[in-house]
Amino acid sequence: MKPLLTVNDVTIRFPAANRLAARLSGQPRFIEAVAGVSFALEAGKTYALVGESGSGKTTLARAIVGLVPTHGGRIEFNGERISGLSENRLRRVRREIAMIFQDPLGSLSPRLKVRSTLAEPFTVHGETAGIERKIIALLEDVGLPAHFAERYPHQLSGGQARRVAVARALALRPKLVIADEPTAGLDVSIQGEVLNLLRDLQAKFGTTFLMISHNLNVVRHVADRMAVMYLGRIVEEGNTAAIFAAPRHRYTRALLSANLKPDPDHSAPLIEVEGETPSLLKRPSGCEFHPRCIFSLAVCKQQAPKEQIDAGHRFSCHNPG
Amino acid sequence: MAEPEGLLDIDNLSVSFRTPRGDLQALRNVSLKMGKGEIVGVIGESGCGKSTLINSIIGLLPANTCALSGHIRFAGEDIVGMADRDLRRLRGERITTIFQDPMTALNPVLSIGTQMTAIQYRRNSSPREKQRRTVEFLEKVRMPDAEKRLGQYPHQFSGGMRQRICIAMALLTEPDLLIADEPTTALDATLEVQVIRLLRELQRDIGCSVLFISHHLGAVAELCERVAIMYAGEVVEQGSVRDIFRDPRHPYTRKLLECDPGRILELRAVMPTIGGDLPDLVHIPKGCIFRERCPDRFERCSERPPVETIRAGHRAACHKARELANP
Amino acid sequence: MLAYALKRTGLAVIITAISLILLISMIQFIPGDPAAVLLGPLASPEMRELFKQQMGLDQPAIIQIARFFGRVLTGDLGTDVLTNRSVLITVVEQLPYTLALIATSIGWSALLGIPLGCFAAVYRGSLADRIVGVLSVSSIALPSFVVAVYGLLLFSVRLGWFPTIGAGDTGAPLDQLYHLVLPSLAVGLGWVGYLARMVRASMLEVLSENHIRLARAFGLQERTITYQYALKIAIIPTIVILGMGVGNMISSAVFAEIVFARPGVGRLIFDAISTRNYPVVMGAVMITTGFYVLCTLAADLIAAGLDPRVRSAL
Amino acid sequence: MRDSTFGRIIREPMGALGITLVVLIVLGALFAGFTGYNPAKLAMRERFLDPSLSHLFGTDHLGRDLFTRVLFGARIALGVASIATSISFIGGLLLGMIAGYGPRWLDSLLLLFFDSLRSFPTVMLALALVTLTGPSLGAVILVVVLAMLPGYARVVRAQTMSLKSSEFVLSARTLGARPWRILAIHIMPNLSGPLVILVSMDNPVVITIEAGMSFLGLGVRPPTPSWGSILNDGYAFIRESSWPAIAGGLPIIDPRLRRDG
Repeated sequence: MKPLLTVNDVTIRFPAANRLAARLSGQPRFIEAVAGVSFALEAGKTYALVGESGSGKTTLARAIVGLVPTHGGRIEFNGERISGLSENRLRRVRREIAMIFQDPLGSLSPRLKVRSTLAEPFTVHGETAGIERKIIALLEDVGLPAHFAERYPHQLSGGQARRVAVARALALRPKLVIADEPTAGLDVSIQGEVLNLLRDLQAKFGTTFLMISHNLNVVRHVADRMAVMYLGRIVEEGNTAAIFAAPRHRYTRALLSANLKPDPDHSAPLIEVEGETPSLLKRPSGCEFHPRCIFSLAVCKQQAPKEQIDAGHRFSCHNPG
Repeated sequence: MAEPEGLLDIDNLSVSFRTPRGDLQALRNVSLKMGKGEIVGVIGESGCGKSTLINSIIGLLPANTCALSGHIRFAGEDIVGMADRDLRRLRGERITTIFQDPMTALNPVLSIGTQMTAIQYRRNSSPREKQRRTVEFLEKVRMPDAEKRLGQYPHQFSGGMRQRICIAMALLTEPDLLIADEPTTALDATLEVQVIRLLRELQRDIGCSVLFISHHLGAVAELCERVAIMYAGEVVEQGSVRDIFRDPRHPYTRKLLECDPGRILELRAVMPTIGGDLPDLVHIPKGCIFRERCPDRFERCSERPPVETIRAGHRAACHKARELANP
Repeated sequence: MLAYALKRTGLAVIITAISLILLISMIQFIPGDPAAVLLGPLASPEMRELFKQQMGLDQPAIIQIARFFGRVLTGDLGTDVLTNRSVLITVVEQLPYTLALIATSIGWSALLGIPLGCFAAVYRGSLADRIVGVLSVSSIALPSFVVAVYGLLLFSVRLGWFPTIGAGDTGAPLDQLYHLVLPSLAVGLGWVGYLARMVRASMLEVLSENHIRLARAFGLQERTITYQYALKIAIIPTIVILGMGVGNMISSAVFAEIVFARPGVGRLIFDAISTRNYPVVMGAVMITTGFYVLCTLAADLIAAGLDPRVRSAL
Repeated sequence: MRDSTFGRIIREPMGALGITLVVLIVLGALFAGFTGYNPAKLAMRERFLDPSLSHLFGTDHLGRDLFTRVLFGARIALGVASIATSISFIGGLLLGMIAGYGPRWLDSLLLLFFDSLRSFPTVMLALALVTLTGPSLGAVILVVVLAMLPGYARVVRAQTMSLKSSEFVLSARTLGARPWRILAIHIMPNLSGPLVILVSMDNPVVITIEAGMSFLGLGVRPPTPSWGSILNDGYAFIRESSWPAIAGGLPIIDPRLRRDG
């Protein structure tokens, strides 16, 4: 089966905040927020990008929808190159790829009623026939009563705003939906509602999801496959169940061990990670995780590990678990 | 010497704020006791009154507070109604606080050395002694090159380091009570574990009590001995962490635990949820505060539920508290 | 800091250059014949042609601008039409009077306005805050030329307390100071209220920040919090505003110099207009504009130096 | 929401005073022709009269009724203010949005242009300009626009840039909305409110520029009455009578008495 989305060796660079200062101090003038990332998404499935702050997962997602330019590699959607397209040529693809942003309230235009927000995808793509009926149907799809169309964003709760954002993303029945931290900032009791909603819609419309999250507990339940990112690279990729059962990269293991269990009798295992994520301006040598890794070997400092593949499970580590 | 082991005794505390829509009853009849050297967690979702609870204890309620009743006895003295001067004597000396966001909690134009020395103004020690103590505590929170970094400013530290500085500041005066307001929420998971471990080590070292406020059940289970569950301005259940996590008696606690994906061991397609919304705290409904969203509600829930004692130290405010045992 | 300073200074140079280009190309943009305006309706066509040639107005705009920059870089701002002296010298002679007026005005208005603003912010909502509010709003209400005329009317004409004209005898500092009182009142009065309000606003913003809450939770005294923790941050935008205020004060000084018949750059330009002494007008406008750009540059650099976030960056 | 803002202004004593004065000035400008005097007609026998029932503010050095002249001056002040403010508002909004949303080079270029314009002290700009054009109402309006527009454009630009990276604008972009649609529907409604407040707060400044230029003889030509020229006449004859100076100064002060903090 051909994948719906393939990301092939994609690199994304940003200019360093102060270029003059960078030049004076001899620091690099660019940071690589995403450095040579490859993965493929199967249609109808949910794929998760996991990583901590600064891992480049949000940047990568934004590059896929064309909000951020790429500097290398290739992104293909449905077998067609979509990286490096002009805004005009991208517009057609944008019917097929929708994005749900992190901040439920912030992603809704504050001066527009829910009605206008939901009408926007149709108006933009010139499908204004029966728009009123479509809006009501969308609200119904996400479990909101029709009178919510008259509300302004500030009159919605966090969960309701999230539902409206989901409704807008699904308005044109896109093939791919990218959800950036869909549960971040929501209470546990509402997290479940949003996840259920996304799953229902996937079952109903066969939508493919690319989910960005730092919450491993959520990822374990919803994703079919996942990739773990560190400093803009994928360090481990594979079947979600396989990775949770037997993580190979030391960073993945550390991440899993840091996932505190809500169980008083379950004491967290030994911490397998030290310190903090280094700055992208000063990438460590060799394996970029080595300064924080308690299992690091001499070779880790000098040589970047090669990617190994083991039954569809990829990882780059000199001393895998 | 009435209660030698008691440090903090919050008794029937109620707080209301004036808003344009009417008086918002942020806390209602909250009672919570803490012993010396104890680590108590407070769990609650947004809008449950956690911040109001903290602000009441440190006497920094906002200007629109319109009603404050009950008692907060700290080492025998009542904080409610205490004069500002006396309150300030407690704050930063016997009660210290760590706030949620380390990125904004430190003054950007003062070096960390200055800020940490400034809070020792009550001590009669020499400047050199104060600096020595500052370095000692920065080393305790594992700040590398502590002495060299005294002259640096907050923006020169990472988020995790800033939170360590905040912890060092909070423990510098060897307080009796440390209030930690979601200290790990803004941090990455790998840092969260480090900070929690650090907090527990230092707490053992110094012997203070810790009031740990969080919405992260895992963090509470890892760190605390006792826990109180708050919902919409009330403490609905409290007890030892083991009792609450193993045998929750209030339907809200049960639901909350059920919803946490970290507790759901087998994979499932449909995630559990608590339906409905928080009640309006300006127009409080009669009876049980959780009634509208409760799966176990029955007629008697329109009356205010009594606080039932399940076992020593385990109390739940529910009519069915005795019946709702785990199988 | 070094990178910031270099960047900011470079920007100031570019801005000065562009504003000079704008200034001289005004002649091109403005409809009508500048020669006719400058020489008056009685001038003959030949006189106009001669004038244009003298001023280089018959050349294409690009050449005019290039020539002009060449001259400015060598310090040649042209010749005074009436006296045949160098415009630069004419203007520089008048500059100290204007600078003294502006410096005095900034000084007294900052000394009064900044503490007032702090006071109002710390005792927010109190009677004192309201009084400061009313005072600051009503002093903002006062444009310099109205204050100047009213001050002249009340203190000089009616009460006779202060002199009406001139800058005082040269070499007699006290007399000069005496002559400065009313003009600097006119120039500075509106600034007291403006500054008080800006300082109050930025103090209130800082006082509501998280780190102030933490400082309070550590039981620090309000005095320490206000002056060490809050004012140190709130003063930074105030300094930038003071720098921009110089422009406003240069404008006000023109009025004060005219009303009190003081010597100064403002008066020089005003007189030059009535005698159609175009090179003097342009030269004086250029120098004051350059001075203003320099003041905003200095204020920005000082503000950056006070902020460790900028200072410690390269 | 508008109502509550208005209500709050009214409840503040200074605000109520400010609004009353503004209303008075507008009414004065409307009914300036009904005082029974011609603002420009000379009456040399009635020079320097003190205020009385027939001459509310007294008369000036040419025997003209000062009250009538002040009311006609309100027409000039309000006329200049409304024309110049509208131009600055629209220009600032458009240029600011272009700078904030457009490509980087255009932004840098426009920013340099705004900052260069702002680097002239206002009166200096006026003096340099009027030397070339001669005094006129058009020159006054041009000076006001040149003085106000760059500031508005800068504010709009800063706001536009922060809105540009907000999630609701990004999500409109991912839907495929074109730039003009994003600017008109998502960005402009969030800009115009704050800008209206800013512009209305600047109204007194605009009136001051007009009065100041007329005071220097760079604005309207006599005998048309402007508050600035009335004040200047008063200044010229300050030793003969105080009233012309007082009458010219008062109206320049009063529209600024409004609460905005």
